[in-house]
Amino acid sequence: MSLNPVSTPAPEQAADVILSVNNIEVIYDHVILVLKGVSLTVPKGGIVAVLGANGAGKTTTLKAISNLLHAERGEVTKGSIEFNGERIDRLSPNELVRRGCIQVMEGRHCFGHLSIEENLLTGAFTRRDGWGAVKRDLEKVYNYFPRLRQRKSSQAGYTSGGEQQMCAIGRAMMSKPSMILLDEPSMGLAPQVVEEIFEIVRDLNTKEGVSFLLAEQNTNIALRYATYGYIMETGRIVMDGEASSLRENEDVKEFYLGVGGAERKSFREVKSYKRRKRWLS
Amino acid sequence: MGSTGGAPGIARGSNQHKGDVLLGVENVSLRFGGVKAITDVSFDIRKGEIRAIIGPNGAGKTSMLNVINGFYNPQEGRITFRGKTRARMRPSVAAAQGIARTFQNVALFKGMSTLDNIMTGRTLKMHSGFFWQLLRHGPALREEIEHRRFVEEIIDFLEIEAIRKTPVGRLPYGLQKRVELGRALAMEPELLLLDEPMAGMNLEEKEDMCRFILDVNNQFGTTIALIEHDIGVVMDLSDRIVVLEYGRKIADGSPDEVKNNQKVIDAYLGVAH
Amino acid sequence: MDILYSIFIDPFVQMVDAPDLLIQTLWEGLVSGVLYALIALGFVLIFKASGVFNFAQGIMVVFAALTLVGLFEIGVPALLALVLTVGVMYVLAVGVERVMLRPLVNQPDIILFMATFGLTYFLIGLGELVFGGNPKSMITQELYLPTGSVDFELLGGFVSLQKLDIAAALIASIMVAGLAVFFQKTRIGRALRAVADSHKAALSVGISLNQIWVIVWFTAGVVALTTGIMWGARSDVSFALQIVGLKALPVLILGGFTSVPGAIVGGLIIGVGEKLGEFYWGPLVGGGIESWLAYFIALVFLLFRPQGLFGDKIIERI
Amino acid sequence: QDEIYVPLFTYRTGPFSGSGIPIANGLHDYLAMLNERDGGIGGVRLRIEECETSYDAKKGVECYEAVKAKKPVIVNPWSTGTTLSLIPRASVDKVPVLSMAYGLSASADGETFPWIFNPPNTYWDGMSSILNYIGEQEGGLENLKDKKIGYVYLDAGFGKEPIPLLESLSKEIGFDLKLYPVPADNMQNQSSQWLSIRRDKPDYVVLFGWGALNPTAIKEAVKINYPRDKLISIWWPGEDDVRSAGPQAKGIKALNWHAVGADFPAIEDIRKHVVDAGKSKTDKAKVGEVLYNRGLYNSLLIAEAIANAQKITGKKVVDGEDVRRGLESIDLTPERLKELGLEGFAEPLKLTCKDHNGHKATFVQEWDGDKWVRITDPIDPLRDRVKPLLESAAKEYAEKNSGWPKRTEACDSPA
Amino acid sequence: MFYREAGQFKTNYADDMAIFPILQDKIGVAVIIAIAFIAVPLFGNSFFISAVMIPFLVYALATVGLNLLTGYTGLLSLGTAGFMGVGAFACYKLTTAFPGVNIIVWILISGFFSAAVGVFFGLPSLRIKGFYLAVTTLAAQFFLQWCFVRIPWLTNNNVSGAIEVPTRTLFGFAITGPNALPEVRYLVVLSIVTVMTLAAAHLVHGRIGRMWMAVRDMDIAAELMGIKLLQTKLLSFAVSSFYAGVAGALMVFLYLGSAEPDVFSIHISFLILFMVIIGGLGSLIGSFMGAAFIYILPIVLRYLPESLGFSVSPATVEHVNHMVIGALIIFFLIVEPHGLARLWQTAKQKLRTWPFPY
Ligand SMILES: Nc1ncnc2c1ncn2[C@@H]1O[C@H](COP(=O)(O)OP(=O)(O)OP(=O)(O)O)[C@@H](O)[C@H]1O
Ligand SMILES: Nc1ncnc2c1ncn2[C@@H]1O[C@H](COP(=O)(O)OP(=O)(O)OP(=O)(O)O)[C@@H](O)[C@H]1O
Ligand SMILES: CC(C)C[C@H](N)C(=O)O
Ligand SMILES: [Mg+2]
Ligand SMILES: [Mg+2]
Repeated sequence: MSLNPVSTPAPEQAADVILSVNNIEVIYDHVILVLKGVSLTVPKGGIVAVLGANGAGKTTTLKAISNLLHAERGEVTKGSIEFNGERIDRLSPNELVRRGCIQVMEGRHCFGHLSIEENLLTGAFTRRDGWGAVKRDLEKVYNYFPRLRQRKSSQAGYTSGGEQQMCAIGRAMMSKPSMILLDEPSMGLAPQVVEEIFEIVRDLNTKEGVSFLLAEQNTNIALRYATYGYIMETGRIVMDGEASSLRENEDVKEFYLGVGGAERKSFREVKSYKRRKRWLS
Repeated sequence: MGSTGGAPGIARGSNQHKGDVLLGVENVSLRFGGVKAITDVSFDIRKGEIRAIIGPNGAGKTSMLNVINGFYNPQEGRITFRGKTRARMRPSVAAAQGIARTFQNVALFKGMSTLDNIMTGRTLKMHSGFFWQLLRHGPALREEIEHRRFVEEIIDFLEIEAIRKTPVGRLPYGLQKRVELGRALAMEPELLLLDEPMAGMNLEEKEDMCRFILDVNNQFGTTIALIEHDIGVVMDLSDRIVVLEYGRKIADGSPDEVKNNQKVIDAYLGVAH
Repeated sequence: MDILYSIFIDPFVQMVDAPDLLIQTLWEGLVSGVLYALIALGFVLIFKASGVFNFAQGIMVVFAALTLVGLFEIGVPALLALVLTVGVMYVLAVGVERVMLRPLVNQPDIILFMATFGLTYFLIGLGELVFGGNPKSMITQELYLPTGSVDFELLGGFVSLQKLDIAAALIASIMVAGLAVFFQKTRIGRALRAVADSHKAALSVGISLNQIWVIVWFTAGVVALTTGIMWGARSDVSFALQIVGLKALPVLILGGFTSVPGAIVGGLIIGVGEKLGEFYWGPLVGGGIESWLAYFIALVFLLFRPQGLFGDKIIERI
Repeated sequence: QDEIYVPLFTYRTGPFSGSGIPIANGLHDYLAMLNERDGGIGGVRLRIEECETSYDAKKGVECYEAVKAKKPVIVNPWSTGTTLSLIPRASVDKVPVLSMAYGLSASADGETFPWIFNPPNTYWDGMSSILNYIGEQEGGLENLKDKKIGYVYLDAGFGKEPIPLLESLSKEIGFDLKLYPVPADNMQNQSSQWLSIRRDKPDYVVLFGWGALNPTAIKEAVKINYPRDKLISIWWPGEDDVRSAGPQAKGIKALNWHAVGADFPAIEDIRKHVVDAGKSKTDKAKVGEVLYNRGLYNSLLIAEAIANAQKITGKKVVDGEDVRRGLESIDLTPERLKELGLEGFAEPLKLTCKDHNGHKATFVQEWDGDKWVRITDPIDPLRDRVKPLLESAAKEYAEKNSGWPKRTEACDSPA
Repeated sequence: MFYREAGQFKTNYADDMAIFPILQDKIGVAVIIAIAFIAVPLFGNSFFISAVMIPFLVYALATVGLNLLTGYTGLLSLGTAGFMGVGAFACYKLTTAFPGVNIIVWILISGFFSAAVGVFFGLPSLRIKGFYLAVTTLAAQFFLQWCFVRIPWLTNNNVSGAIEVPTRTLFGFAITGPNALPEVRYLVVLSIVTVMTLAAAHLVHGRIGRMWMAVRDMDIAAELMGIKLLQTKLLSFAVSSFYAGVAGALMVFLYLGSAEPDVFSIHISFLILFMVIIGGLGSLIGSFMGAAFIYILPIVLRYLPESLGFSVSPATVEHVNHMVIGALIIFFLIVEPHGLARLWQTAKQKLRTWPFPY
């Protein structure tokens, strides 16, 4: 069981690595240091999960990759990010999307005034392969999310939380990406839908070879679908390993899977003295 | 009432008998143009219980809460709160009557610090006059301090001392949810509506959140209506559960009844948990 | 009693007595409406496409017109000057995007609004530095704009329509039609609206804000140039014109910040409304009510439609 | 070394720059010429400094505060608005204010306003001269009875100034008066005013405009095709204002009291020493245009006042106090004008302690398509009518402002 | 190193809630006030005092007022100048009608008039939001300005339509009118501004301030928490316009000394709004910084060349001036969109952690 307490690039040979983040450091507002040297890699066709408590820096990491940081007055001050072997830290987000790396942001962010369908179409903005292809993918998205088809002409702003989440993911799919950064896809979704979404993730991954980097709180499910996992605490990667091995790890069980010992214990039993045990960070 | 999980003082007696109906929803229907958000739903919430509302996305859960605290006015149906029946009312009135809530997509006051956010929860309870406010002396100052004390208790209780003065805009999602809970608690509500309080939290944090909810419920006997997609949480915490689908009520009962209700399994749970 | 008469009866009596004047007034109203609308159109374009409330539109009008005339005065043939000016507006657009918008991406509207004020100041300074403060007269003939007027007898009076105004009206309507289609139907149009909704989200789906912004600011620049020519031909090309730019505000608000047709309709309503008001009711209170009438008209409409006549509905959702 | 500080309030920017620029050039160039040619006045160089007001009362006051510290011997606000704000301060700060043919008409009364000068005529004189002229056209003032006179004006201190006079005269003579105010921020958008004119069909229209108001008004007049020869303006429209309305503007009339054109020795000197030496901002063609000469006339008065002051006090470097006296003893005889190289440039002018204005006659000039040509002999203002009004206005002003100082300043030229 | 709250423990909530919780800030403010009250009048020349400091303070006050409305309550207003005008004319009418009463009293009372007007034009704010709200305030602006021009009664039928400030005294010193010494006028203005700013600080740190900010940040949530939107917004309008009114009265009575109606033109409204934004929405110190930036900077730029001995024509200076200011505005927004105040805070933040980068 491979457990590297100190984070080192995952054990793939650089060749089939699609994304690699090397020891980046992120600062917001020139003063708030959030990422303190984060490194991770995503193999081609892999599904990699970043787990961690609130404020660990998952979202920040994803934004750093997709270059959405400067829109939040944050910046990568150290380290490098490579996509398909090329440095991308200076690329504009749209260039990145054109190259096939797109992010689904935490907390929906649909275009409230556009209809669901228009929202999906904006996803295809960078595509040049003609209306026919776009139309086909639109159909595909609708098949993945039938609910969206029902609401396709209503303004996104008025759809339910979950519907918006689906819309956001569908929109990303419309850009024919080779890699999707998913930030908390399960948030606010009904369990079924969560399953569905992860199934979809797996489909896209197997059928169309899309690689995924997902930040997820729902460790349980994340580790079921992911091939490899990183665990973050306050801006550092504190441990990483094969999903399977992580699932077996005692601490992970205790703090993320909630299967302390044999079977999952009731939330009512939670004792208030049970305080957070942290990895050194 | 230290930081060790005790709930803020001013316990409103422990009326633990989950007897009399606190809130009644009768045949409520809500439409937005063509969209039927809620169709003819009735259920009740009893004093001191934790009442869960679950259902697939777009089922009308949030809308239901919006109806309960008067943000949406249903086309049909009546709401009875503490014996008073009404068809429509302004949200501010609902708040004054003791209904507080948290929101699905965090609705904190982004520009303000955690402390101020929670202090706003006390607004309804502060009365010092405008001119005292100008001087920030006498009553005004005394009031400020007194309520600050109360808020500090909530802050301890929720274990967010560290971010007391941080602008909430910068907090990670999970903490924001916690602050929002604090803000609602500051209103010392009779009925607390929680819209997916645990969305985007990892297990550990969910556990904390559960603890808070339970404590609130026990210590004040605050009645709680809970929307949550984490079935584990729902089953463990709630006394009774309403299940909505496409705006209709498809089940209502104790966790066990609901858990084994085939309709619910098909519509929502999928693989039985 | 007397009062009531002069308010509620007399004006209409006048209208009936001198229908030619009524028509003339309406026409004047329509024309200034069109011109307001042209300015408003510039605002709308930029607002719709980037959520930026472009305070500088008024000055861009002056700037464009001045450049045109200025170039002509140093001996550039009129049509070439026109082309060059379009070029200048393009450079301006690129400059604005590079220097101002790009660093301010995803900032609150009010901040971008403020930035455009900075731009205004800058353009005023630049314009006066280069072209001097003294007013210039628009090169109407050289641009083959019609002059003179078509007058015709009508119900015992005569109505005279300036050929220029007619031209203005035509050009304006063509522009508006074109732009309206562009926004609703094209892929770029959709992207524009997306950007207006949320910079962040637009970025995340790979819409290139930079490209979009250059496009709209350039278009707005061209609109500004047209406006400048028209206004300039009516009075003079001077920085005083920028004040007229303010009139675009009620128009916008009435039509809805986000609606191209709204701009034109709003413009017409305001134009006609204020001219009628000033002409028939103004004298009762010593005239000059034009200065505020427009805003009250807009206000009244807003009370019924808070998002303006054609504006996107304001989404209130929790 | 010694100098005399003469600040010039000018506006080369903003909506009024159209009129402000030629004025500013005229003002500056004459004084500059004195410096270049004679090394100043009485051997003392003039320190000429412009302060940009963009015809904004607030900025004007700011300019005043700015220059006050440097002990100016005289200020020329070039805005009725600013003048009004300076009137009360002048006596306190001991700075004479020269508001040449603008500002508060009542300030012509030297007894009440020892520090304010507005020669050679007040707006009231101007207005009454215009009426007088119209009267002549109609064969006698009395024939104005039941005529309609429209008044198009900049809706500010300036345009309002003559209204009381107009009203009392319209009562007295019996013409009916139509007011068409043009708000400053609507100057370029006058269609409704002129529509109303088209409706009311006034027999004459009097224009009190400045800056962008003038060209727009004239364009509109042409547009509604109002008889040009019945449109008579106060003395502020320049050549450009009319020119931009094209050939149809031919026939428009305006008052004036000084020559147009550049063939005067003094102006030759300006050409030689200033313009050609590249020390001026004016473009050569505009030297001698009406507003340029207007500015020049203003500077002429300044220079004259300083010279007098030096004579009276025997000092070389004079201060505001002295220049006030200098102004009160201004006496521009034809000879003196000749001496100054401006023979026949304007009517003689004599100011006294009582009369800070002169209430001079003016003449009417007509736009012949590309220049102003004088078409009448001097036309007197209706002095007998204006005088009493002015005096009462002055009194009223003093009363309104409780504690208005009685005149204590000595008098060198008891008229 | 020296700017630390380290070791300054708050032993009770009162201290912790104080307006300047950090000692160094307390000292800083004290020093500034001392300079303002003592050094400036002693050493400033009349130009500096009466053409720079007095108007600066007046604008700052108006800016504070607008900041309460726009910065704290999130309601955009372009009517500030109009409300200032109301204050000014009210004060003029009052003091000419009852010369006996002390002018200071009238100046303050005139604030209530503009407050009333403000509330009236604030009414639509419940329904109309964001930039759209600008229209109501614009209507106010232009309508009021029109009234000042059109209603002779306001100017006591003054021929020129302008108002002349009569001389009024306080403790035997003339504080208005031509013979009032700049120093005296300055001190009066300064005192009023200081007191009113303090009051504003109290408001925004208390219940009312929080209600305002809640409405600003998310009015729906605020309403769901029992905050009555209309009352809150109107209160904000009232207070804000009160400040504007007083500022207007000060502007005419202690700065200009006389006023044409167009003193209160839309441009002033814009200027003040921009002072708010540049200074920092929702920051009182920011209001002062903003006022300084927008008002004083141009003056400095205007007189800089000549003081450096260049003789540039004032027109050119003016033009370059415009360009520089425009560029600076954009520059500062880029550096710190939240305004000079925030810039200052970040600086302090750095100071705190100095010498370590973060
Ligand atoms: N715009 C910002 N300005 C300042 N600090 C920020 C900003 N955004 C995030 N942070 C800080 O960065 C840290 C990491 O935030 P981030 O959102 O990446 O955490 P996260 O792991 O995504 O949390 P969650 O699981 O709740 O989404 C948090 O402590 C937060 O306070
Ligand atoms: N203001 C509104 N205007 C129009 N439609 C609305 C509005 N609010 C809600 N709806 C519609 O009503 C339905 C119920 O929405 P609601 O937000 O209550 O779902 P929900 O149960 O909360 O779903 P989720 O669990 O995803 O939050 C959805 O289809 C939504 O599109
Ligand atoms: C001073 C004048 C030349 C300008 C304008 N006519 C006024 O009186 O204000
Ligand atoms: Mg996150
Ligand atoms: Mg919901």
